[in-house]
Amino acid sequence: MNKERMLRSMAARNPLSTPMQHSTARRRFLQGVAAGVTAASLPSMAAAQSRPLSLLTWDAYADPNLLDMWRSTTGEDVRYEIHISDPTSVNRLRAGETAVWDFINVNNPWARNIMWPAGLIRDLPRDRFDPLYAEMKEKFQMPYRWALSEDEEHLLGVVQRYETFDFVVNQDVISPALAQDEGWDLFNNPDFAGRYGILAYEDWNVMDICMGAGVHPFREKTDEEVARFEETCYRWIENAALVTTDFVQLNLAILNGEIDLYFTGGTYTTAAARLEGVTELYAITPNSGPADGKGGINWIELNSAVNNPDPHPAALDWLEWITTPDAAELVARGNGNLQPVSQMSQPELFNRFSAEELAAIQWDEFDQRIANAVEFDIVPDYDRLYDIYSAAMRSRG
Amino acid sequence: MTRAGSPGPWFAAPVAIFMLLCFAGPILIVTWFSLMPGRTFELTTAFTLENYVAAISDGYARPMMWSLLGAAITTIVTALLAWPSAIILHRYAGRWASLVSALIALPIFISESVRLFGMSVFMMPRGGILAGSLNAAFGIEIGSILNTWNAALVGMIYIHLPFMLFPLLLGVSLIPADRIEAARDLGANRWQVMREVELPLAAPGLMIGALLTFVLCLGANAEAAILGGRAVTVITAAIEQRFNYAQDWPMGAALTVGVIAITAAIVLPVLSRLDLNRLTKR
Amino acid sequence: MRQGRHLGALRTLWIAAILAFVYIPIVSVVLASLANTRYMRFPHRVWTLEAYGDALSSFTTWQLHSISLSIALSVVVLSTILGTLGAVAFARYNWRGRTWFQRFMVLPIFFPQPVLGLALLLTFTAIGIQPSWKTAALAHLVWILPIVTLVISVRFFGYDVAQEEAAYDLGATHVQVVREVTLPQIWPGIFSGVLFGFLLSWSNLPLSVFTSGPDTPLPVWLFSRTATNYSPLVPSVAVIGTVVSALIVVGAGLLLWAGRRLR
Amino acid sequence: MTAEAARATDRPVILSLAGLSKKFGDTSAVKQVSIDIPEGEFLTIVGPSGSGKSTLVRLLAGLETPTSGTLKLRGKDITAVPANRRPTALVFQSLALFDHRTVGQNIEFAMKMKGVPADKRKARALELLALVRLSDSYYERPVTHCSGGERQRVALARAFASDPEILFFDEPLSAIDYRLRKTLEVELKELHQRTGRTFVYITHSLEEAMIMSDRIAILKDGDLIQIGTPAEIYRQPRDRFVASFMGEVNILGVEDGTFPDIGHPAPGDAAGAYAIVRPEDLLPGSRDVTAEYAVTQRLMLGSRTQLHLASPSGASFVSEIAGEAEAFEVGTSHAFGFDTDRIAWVDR
Repeated sequence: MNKERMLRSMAARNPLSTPMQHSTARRRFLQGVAAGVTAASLPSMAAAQSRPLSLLTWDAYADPNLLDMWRSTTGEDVRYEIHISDPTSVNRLRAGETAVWDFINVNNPWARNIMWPAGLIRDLPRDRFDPLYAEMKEKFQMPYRWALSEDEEHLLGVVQRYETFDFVVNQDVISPALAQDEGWDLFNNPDFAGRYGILAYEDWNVMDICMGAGVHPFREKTDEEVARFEETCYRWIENAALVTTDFVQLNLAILNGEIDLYFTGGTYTTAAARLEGVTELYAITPNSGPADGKGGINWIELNSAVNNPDPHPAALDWLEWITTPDAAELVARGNGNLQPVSQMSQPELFNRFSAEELAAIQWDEFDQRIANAVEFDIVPDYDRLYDIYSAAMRSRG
Repeated sequence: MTRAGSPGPWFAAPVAIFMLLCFAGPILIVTWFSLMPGRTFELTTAFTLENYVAAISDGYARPMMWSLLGAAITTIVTALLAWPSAIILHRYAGRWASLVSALIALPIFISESVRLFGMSVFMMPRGGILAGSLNAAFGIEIGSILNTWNAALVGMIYIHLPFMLFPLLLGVSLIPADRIEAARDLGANRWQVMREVELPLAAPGLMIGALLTFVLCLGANAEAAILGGRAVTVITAAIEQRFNYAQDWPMGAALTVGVIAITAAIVLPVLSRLDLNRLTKR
Repeated sequence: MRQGRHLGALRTLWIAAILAFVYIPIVSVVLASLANTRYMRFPHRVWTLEAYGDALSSFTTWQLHSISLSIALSVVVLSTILGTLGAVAFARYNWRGRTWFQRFMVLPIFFPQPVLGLALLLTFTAIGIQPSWKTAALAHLVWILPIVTLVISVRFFGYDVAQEEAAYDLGATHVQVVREVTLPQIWPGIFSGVLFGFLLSWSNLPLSVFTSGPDTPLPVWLFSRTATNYSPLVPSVAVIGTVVSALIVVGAGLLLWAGRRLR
Repeated sequence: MTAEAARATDRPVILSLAGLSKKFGDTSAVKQVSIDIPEGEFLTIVGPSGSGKSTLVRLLAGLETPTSGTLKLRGKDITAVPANRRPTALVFQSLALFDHRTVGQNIEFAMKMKGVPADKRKARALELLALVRLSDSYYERPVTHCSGGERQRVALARAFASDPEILFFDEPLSAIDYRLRKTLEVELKELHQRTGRTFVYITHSLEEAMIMSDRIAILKDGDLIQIGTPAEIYRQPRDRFVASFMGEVNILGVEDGTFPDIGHPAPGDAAGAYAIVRPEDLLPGSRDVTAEYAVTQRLMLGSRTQLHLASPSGASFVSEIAGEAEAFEVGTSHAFGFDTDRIAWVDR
């Protein structure tokens, strides 16, 4: 497919105000008015101090312990906002918020395909950051695709957290081996209608429903495939016992016997619970599926430096610091979760995890899960699929 | 208190200007956005009504219906709960009245998310506060209504009860005691007194309470999300999805304008009939 | 007579039931904060204050409080000043257009807050203001200012303007009239306005969610952590936040009381 | 007057109060009041504020339940019957008109409660409007658009609408101006005569009671002090309280067979410890009991003049004489006297 067109369609999905092309004079006037109002009406309490390092991030990097440790080792203040979704945050940068943020962490394709071409992130000095990749698992050895620009010239970020993110079952009800064999068809099985939940990470849900409909999520769809998607989408959403953005609630629902399985989910949603003794939960990556024969989806977070016109002096330090064993450990345990990180190939870090913790993240089968998954990519036709998805959600109830 | 040359407008000016900029202004901008072509992010003069057409044809009536239904049910139930409470507090509670009123008011100032969370841990099956206590104390196993529309309704009633109760207390205090006695003396029974005298006299308070509750419920979202397990999609959730995951601002704006229009259609006629001077004067 | 006693018991029961309904969730939050697992199985196997220790030692807790406090204090200052002026126009003088002003003034109260928050966010981004705690304060004001104005107005309505005229007649200047007659009498109204402004801002969720940008106020953090990724830290921070706001209110009350005694 | 009272007592008793008491906490508002009210009587209960008269009428109307005692209507115990099931009606001090209704709706209220059909209600309401001398055009008018006097009439009509056996009035005329009050007092009296209903009227104004009533009951601190026809009350007050409640009076104590205040021997047939002399009986010139008084104040009351007097011992007296009394300038002294047959004797 025409890649440029796809990128354009992504770029058009531009959330919090694009660089606006309408009359600059009017805009400047409005800004003037706004600045006047703001200056006149608000005490400037925070204005005096120097700008804190600003993170636009998924929750692990907003972990209080991690931030406290950063503050105490560097003396730099930090603030953060947790993402709603990858595209939302990328488009906020596009809208001009590059002036606000220093750090962004989003999944696989965004840096290489969108943010770098649009000039939203800075490339990292290779002499300083390439060596970090040498310390990671083999999978991430240079030249590593998602960390580099398309011409492989520029290093766009540091890889850290990764895993497969598919679905979760109650292993007392459905054996993991059966679930891995059955894959997404479990949700097509009428026996489980009303017995599963949906974790409303909506872009992931769209990909999962593609898998369930036998459609490759990262290829452009035919009309027939869209029709299949639509049918599956309505059925799955209608048959869901509950939909929530809170995976703790879904885990509790499994624990309390309200449901037997849910999508989307994986180590991210189960590891901490398993460690607490909720061993009923089991993260499943299907053995096979419609995406080049694979049924799982593998996300890899790339930590990048935002192309802030007034770069924060500590931005690169932060990127390097998070890979140190002490920081990486906190990232892996971020916000009470347990999440494999790329630095776990280093014995110094790996040895900090107990056998129970490794069991909680199902570490012994982790490589197999990665092997059974396609890497998260941009979903062409996302708008069309999402409209179907949200219409199905609205018709629920 | 003379009309000519009154300083009233000067005192009103700062507030009025603020409200024009930060209340009327945003409504205007949202309306402008709603007239832009779908999934664009700039304000131009290329106006189109496509978003409104889509809003009607794409099944958004359903979330709107759920929101209106939820608001109506909540308004009625909170009124039924608050009416006897207001009467008891006003007439019979004596020196306890202000303490009890304060106790009921207090939770308004505790964040809604916290209270809803508390409700969800209370209702949770098996290990929840209620189910767990019953099981530990009596060995009773109970089910749960969590993650249903009913749970969301209970949450809405819980959150909005004070918004009904306090205007109603004001309304009940507007009923002179001798009018009730007169009605009793003229042969009205309890029910007739309520219908013929108390309700009409307390109507301003009831109206404000109902209006407040209804409108707040129309915008309520957290209840359906935290307690309802999204058993249904309410209009605010649909709007948020439009803004966030769908990245379709003009469509989100059109839906917002729809909600604003419905709100205005309900609020403005009622508000224009209320005598604010009389109410605030008591 | 006996029937009367039954009715009395019924009334007490009704009020008790309402209070239970109102307080059960709050008690539940406190109970939930005493666990050390996020997969709660009540009654807890281990009752612990661990989560409070974590919350108090965490910088995030302080940051959330300082942001919420910045917003609430700005809202209090601005809403009290603007609200007092507004209340004068609302209740003190009779002028042409007052009815319109009154209706316009109360309109935002009857407006769905999430919709208002979204509209403000759109506006801020459209004119290029970065969302921060300041924009959140501005958003809070749109909803809270009308309430504060109403609260102060109630006091003005119960106040006899002839007193000001009497003070004039007795030789007081404009400023003296305001200082000696007007302010002391509407002061309780202003204090209630301050109280409402503070508490409503401190607990506001729907407006903050959209308008606070990278500065996360307490209720937004609580909501996002309740809606995703819950742990006992959430109820413990909630309890701490509530206690802090109560302390601030009680502290302000004591200051006021002490100030009066000194005078 | 006496004849009228006698005629009234011939009639059967309609309402009988026996030992009626009401306590609020520790305070007794009404203490052991017993009265038999004959059918068709206009009984007025008079007392100063705080005397328990409002509580008493609320007990009669059924708005309060007595702490002890019984209330019988035509011999049937109605003590426990609530207000809405008593065939009586109360006209409130505040009138308690329903401001959210029209005049017609106010008047029809009691009939509507009983389920009387709308057309019958209206016909009766128009009759009642005529009874209280309001034109038909008032029927549709909101009560809030009525003047004070009109509201009084609407309240009256509303009370009559339920066709009550007894009407109670709780000081309904206390808040209106003097002239209108006088007019309404007369109208009320006429209405009583025309309808033949039993009226129980509460007031703090003895003047009002005198004009309208067949009998007057005087209440003080919850106790029934005296009950009788206006003439009896006027001529034979039970004690100094009743006497002074009737207006300004001169009270002379008797000590060792003399009036020490004026240094004059008391008449030999003194029938009590105090002599009550009305101002209109203390007149210039020589009478049975005469003394010298100094004029301290002269007040013109139109056709009459009120003189404030001081006796040689310094006690204050009041005299009312016809005309302008030019001769009695302040500071001058004159002889004033009263006849012994005008004295009302009381023991307390």
